[in-house]
Amino acid sequence: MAKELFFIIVGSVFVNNFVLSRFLGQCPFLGVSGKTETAVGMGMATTFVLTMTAVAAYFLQNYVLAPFGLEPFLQIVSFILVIASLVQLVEMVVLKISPALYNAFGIFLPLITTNCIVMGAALLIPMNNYNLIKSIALGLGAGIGFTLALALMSGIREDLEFADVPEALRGPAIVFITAGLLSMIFMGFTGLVPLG
Amino acid sequence: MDEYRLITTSSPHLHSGESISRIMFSVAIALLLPTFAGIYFFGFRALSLVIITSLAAVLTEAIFQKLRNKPITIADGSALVTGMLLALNLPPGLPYWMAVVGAVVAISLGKQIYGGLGANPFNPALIGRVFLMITFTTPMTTWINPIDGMTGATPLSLMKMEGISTDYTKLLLGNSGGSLGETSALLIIIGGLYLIYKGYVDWTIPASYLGSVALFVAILGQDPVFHLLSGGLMLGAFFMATDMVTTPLSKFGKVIFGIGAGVFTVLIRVYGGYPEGVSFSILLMNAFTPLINRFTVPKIYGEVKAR
Amino acid sequence: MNQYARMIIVLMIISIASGAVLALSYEITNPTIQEQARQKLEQSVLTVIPGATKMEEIQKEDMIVYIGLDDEGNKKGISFEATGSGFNGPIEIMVGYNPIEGNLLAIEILSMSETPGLGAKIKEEAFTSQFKGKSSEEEFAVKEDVQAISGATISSTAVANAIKTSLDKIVKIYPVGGDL
Amino acid sequence: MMANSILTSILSMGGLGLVLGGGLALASKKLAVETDPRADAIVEALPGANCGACGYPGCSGLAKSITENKAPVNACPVGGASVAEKIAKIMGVTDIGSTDDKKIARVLCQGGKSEAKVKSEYHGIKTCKAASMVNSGPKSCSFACIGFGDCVKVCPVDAITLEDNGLPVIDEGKCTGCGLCVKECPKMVLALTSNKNEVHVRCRATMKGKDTRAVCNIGCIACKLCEKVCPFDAIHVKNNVAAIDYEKCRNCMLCVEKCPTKSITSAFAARKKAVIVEEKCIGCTICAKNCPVNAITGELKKVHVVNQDLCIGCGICQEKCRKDAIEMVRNGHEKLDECSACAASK
Amino acid sequence: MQIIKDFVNGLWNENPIFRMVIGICSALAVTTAANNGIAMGLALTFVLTCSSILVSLLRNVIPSKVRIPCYIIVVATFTTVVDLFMKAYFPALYEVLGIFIPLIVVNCIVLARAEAFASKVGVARATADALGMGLGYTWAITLISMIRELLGAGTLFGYQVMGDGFTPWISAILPPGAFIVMGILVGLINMINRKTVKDTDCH
Amino acid sequence: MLKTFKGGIHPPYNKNLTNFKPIEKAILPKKVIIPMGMHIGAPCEPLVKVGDTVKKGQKIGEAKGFVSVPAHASISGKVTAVEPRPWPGGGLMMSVVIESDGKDELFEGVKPSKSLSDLSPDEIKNLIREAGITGLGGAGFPTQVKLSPPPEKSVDTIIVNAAECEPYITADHRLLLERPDDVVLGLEAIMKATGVKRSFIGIENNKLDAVESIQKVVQGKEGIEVVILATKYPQGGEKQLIKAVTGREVPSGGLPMDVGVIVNNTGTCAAIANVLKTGLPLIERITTVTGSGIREPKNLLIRIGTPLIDIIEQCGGFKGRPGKVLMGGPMMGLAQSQLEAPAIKGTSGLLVLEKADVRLYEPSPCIRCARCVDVCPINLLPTTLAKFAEKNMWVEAESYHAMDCIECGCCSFVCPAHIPLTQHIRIAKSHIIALRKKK
Repeated sequence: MAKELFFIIVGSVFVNNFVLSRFLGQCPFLGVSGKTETAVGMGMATTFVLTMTAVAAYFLQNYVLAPFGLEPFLQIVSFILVIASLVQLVEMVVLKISPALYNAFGIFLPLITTNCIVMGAALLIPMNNYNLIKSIALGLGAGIGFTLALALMSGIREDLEFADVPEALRGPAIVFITAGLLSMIFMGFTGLVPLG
Repeated sequence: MDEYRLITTSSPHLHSGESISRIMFSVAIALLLPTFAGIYFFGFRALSLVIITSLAAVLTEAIFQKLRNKPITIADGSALVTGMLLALNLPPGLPYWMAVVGAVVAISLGKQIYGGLGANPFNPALIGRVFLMITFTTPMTTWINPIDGMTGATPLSLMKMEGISTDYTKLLLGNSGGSLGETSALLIIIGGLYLIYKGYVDWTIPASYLGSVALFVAILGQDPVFHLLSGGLMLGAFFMATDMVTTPLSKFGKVIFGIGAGVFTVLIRVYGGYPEGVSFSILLMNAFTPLINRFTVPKIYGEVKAR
Repeated sequence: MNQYARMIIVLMIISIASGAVLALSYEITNPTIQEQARQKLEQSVLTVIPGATKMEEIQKEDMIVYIGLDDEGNKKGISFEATGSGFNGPIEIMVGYNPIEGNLLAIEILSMSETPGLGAKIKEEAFTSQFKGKSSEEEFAVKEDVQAISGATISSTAVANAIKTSLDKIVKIYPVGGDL
Repeated sequence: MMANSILTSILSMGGLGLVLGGGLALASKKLAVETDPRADAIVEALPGANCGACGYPGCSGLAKSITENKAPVNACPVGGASVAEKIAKIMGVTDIGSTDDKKIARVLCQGGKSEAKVKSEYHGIKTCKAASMVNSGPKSCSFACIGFGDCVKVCPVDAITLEDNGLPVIDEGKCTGCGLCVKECPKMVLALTSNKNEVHVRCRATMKGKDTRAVCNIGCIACKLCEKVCPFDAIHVKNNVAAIDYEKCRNCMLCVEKCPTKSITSAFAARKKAVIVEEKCIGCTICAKNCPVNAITGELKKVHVVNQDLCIGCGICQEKCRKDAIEMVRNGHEKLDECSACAASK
Repeated sequence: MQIIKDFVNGLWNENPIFRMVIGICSALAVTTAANNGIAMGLALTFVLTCSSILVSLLRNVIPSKVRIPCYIIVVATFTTVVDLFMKAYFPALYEVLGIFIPLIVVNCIVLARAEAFASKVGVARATADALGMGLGYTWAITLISMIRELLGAGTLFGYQVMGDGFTPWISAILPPGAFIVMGILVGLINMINRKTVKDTDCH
Repeated sequence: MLKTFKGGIHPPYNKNLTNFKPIEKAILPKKVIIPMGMHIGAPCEPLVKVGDTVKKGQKIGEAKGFVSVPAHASISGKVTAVEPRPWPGGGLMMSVVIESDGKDELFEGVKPSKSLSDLSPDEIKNLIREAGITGLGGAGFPTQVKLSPPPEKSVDTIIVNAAECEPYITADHRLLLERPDDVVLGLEAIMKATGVKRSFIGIENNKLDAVESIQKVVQGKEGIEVVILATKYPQGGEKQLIKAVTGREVPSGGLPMDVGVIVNNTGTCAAIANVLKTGLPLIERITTVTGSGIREPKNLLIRIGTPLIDIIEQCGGFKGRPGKVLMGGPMMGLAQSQLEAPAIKGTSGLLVLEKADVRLYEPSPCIRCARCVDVCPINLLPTTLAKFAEKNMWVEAESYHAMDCIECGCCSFVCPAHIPLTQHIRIAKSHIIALRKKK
């Protein structure tokens, strides 16, 4: 079991990184990878929400949708609503309990609703028949993978501020190509752990 | 008074006389050693591969700069070094056109799109190699035995797939299967030591890289000497992990870089899908370099501890 | 109208409408979806059991076994699913087996996500056909019993191992030479 | 079966909607965050160049400060009167302060490559700031414009260009008077003055006349001719350099004519001239009496005439005329800086 | 006239993929073959158009405080419909597009158009805009997938195009290929755009 | 192990042009220009006006404020101008121009003081201030201010900076060889004025003859120790010297007195001795005139205010076409363009490089080789700072400690890309100071 959990986490951080290999969470990956501070803040906020979502998705799937046979047609709608309200809830709770924390990553929370990494992870849970612990591992792994990709990209982009990048490539283009190279590098991890 | 006009500049008014081209050509000279080994073992094909990739690299650089209306700086030798390094990382039997693709990718995607020398986040030669690796996997993993010219496996894949070890003298001298320039550990070490002696390579990276590989391999119960001498580790540790542009600035950062590269190399070699992980690990640490730089800002003279 | 009441009501109406639309479209599509899935399954079962035109699904211990029947209702062989862990994710294989003679009939890769151009070649005839006629007693060792795809040893091994593992289970249920 | 599934889904969705709606309603009541809609409106109204000339971090920073009454509605120097008016409307303020007095940056040096002597050959970072820190710059006159164009780079509206002789030229139409260039210039050869002022002393060299002459052939040599010619006591030589008292200057441009080194400049071709509206003139002679250059002649109760050659366009006559019978008319075009192609296409 | 403008807008000026660079997850993930690109594009166009129409119709009914949940429900509903129908009638395609069909629900393009455009204008304009955006998305990802398929497999829409001697560039259909092709295309389109801007420039 | 510090470089020293040449007295200048601000701090107020006659040693500029020293006439003659004049710092500086009467008459008020043993600490400090003594190393910090630390700082060590790490310059070297007694007397005066009992004289090991010379004088004197230092630039940097000699690190943004140290230059000590012995204020100093562009390199004892061109002419004039004239050494010296500017108190050397010897480089992109990082004696990241400076990122530059840069020039010296790192950092510093002032 512990091994499997390890595999799930390593798998979603390195081998099949959610951003660089599964193509989830591209918008924030492009949008908030400009500065390392914001990138890490966004990454942590997303990791938190992802873990919460994994739990919620697990319970929703196994105790509401599946037993009542609603899964095939209410899954999407219920997941997205749960994510949206969860994000809202987290925002309120964080604001209430720690304004400092809210200032640190509260601004990212509204962006997370439409981050498809959250929805993607939620959908993967029933698809892979994960139990609760594995679901949490997946959420955590996805979040860490997202944070890692974001942090690496932000470091490179901060350095690129000083570089004479061809004008046409400035902005998203160079980020895409760099992401491609990163993704290429991450392919070195293939086969590191059994997947699936 | 008017017959001459004095020159004013900001101090200092002396310079060591060091220049980028001098550094690059020194590296190129050091690279000649493993190149000779490659030519010795793999013959004319090795020589022609080196020449073709170097030419392709230099030409790509010139064309790219021409298109951007920037001064053409191929004379600084950096594209030449990239081309040579790439060639040394290729299997001797690779079709020429693939080698050219590798060189073009190395210079364009690996370097010029970031604005050229000094701005590239990743080692261009390795980008070229890894690109070829995932694009033309089969030709990139078809190795030639130096002695009989037959296809065979590298010492590392022999080890990984069949658990067969290769003896040290073979590895040291270079008459084993592998990339053009990676087989002779001895010549690579000599070239590397030359660069360290000249001060163009910081010893901390090779030391921490090789040291950590040996240590982790030993922990995992495999033969550290075999792992040090086989595969592209020596070439990587002395010539690619030490690429100034893509490695951290501070000594401490360099040590972290070396250890990180070592850990990932061992991980991929021992557990991963690929038999060799040097290129991937160095590139991965390249990606980490900006973050390492950020968190290893040296403590300055007289920095007061937090009050 | 109180604005809060309005918020609740509007949201509720939209939710209900959405629920209705979804349920309706589910009812419309569900039979087709089920049919599609069944057809696909049958298709692959019939592929791996030559001569079979119909299939029967039975549960034996913890394995689901599909029995292939010809037009006359003769049992031509059984098939089962094997799952292996490949380079990039799970590999699902449908295996056709003849318990009487104790050898494989054919295999088909149902799903996989191996590297295109490399590991993905396990799907190709050149690879799958070599399992045909292999005895359940063989070890399926890659490079010896099974020719691996060059550059994709892991994928090849994954397939071979997956088949061997499931086959060993099946052999316990249907001993070689036994009845179908 | 079918009805059943529809029913369950409707029920569950309806429930979800109820819970969500209720929750949101409750939340919006309890946790209402007051975002000031005025701030957004102000951001819309601002030019959005984020130039920072106002001293706040970007346009949104200024908007926030305005809503908090920490900044005046006319705090945006770039937007000028029209923006101030819009913001005032948003804020519900009527007193918007004086904004018609638009400021424009002026270059107060004419020591270009061909005019000012160069004392040394500077090598190094090619910015004015860097050059000014090495031996006080390469030009012999330590007040001279260095000419690497730091002001050009800093201008948020691209109003400054570097001329061939190495001096910046300001497009007065584009200049918003944000003053960033003034702050940037290490030699302080840029200054903000009102757009009403047309005459400028374009030299800041405080050396003695002969020393100035030795380093620059277009610098102020403190000869005081301008002082003597000025009918309004508006120009004085202080610290070896002429300075205009803009309170008194009437843009008559006499000093410009007189200046032997041409260090005082104005758009001389566009000098104003007084013109008497014949229908209105009652021949009161007040204008003639007040004209400092005796350019108006005419008999009592008869229409007066302005001698256009003598008139200096000071506008005193216009002010004095009780019948509003004098107009100030410009000679040339007011502006010639619009791109002719653009003008043609309009 | 306005309607045509709205329609064309999404095709080029504000092309969601190449110009605004939003909703690119699926543009990267499913573009391994040209067929997939078209299918994904049409699926998204359907959801986008239906949601935009509905949001536009309901724009005066929905209170602003609950507008986002409402939009989400609307979008999710149409997404599920597409999901179900695809599963039923195009099972092969469905399998390839996989998780990215349900993920239309969080595709920035859909919500962004609903929030920024459809909720402010009439049905006709909303429809034109949604169609433009959807087709803009479709052609963009079809182009990407064509390039990737051609390089990576030597085929186009499944038909062999390259000669027998062609060695497929496998990396093109691997994740790195997606990013790199995307990056280069965005760069090229930037270049074209800048050139046209320069030509119309005054000086 | 020789004492030294971390980082630093080994530039070509070229000291053998002048290190064997005895100090030579310069001929009396016809005209001197005395700038009113030859020191850090507020410039002096001129006390004379055009037409006044002044005598050697007469005070002609009154110090304004605490961190300031008076200025004195260095020759006798007539004041011909009181106006801004070019000076070596660049630009114009209010100066008093004196036309010599050729008599070189001493001002009546100049008299030797009481012997050192009879002077109280405050009297010594006052003497130093009134004599207009500033640090003669180049920066020109008023010495008396240095010697008056606030009561809460307990100073326990005096260091005489005799490292003279600047290439070419040999003024201190010659001083140590020819007048070691003066150096030690000045040091003793400083020790008495501050009440410090322990002192070191730090000399680089490329001047072992100087060590020998001073060792003879120091022998038997309590509390004075000669420390031999490794030859490495910038060994004579105040912070580096303190680190090498005492092992202490001056805190960032702090002063040597924060770690209980006062550093004085060799020349300063000799100047103090001169005041005690003759009463003559600081009106002359030793300057090394050297370089490939000078016909006869010399160590000259010149009057403060002598126009640079006069000094050059006394050394045989230019050899070949002059390219650069530097006031000070090649590492930290200021490039001059107007040779009518005068020598000032901080003019330790005058280096003339022939045009052919001046190498100018076009910078190429940084390859992050980190050589600048390795040589920076402060352990800064010069390349990062330069990048920030290029992008006007002053706040970031400040957070990477730009203000701690001592502008020694090591980074620019080693940069293979020829990036003017030091200049970039200097610009960043000036911007940071401006920003700080704003706040």
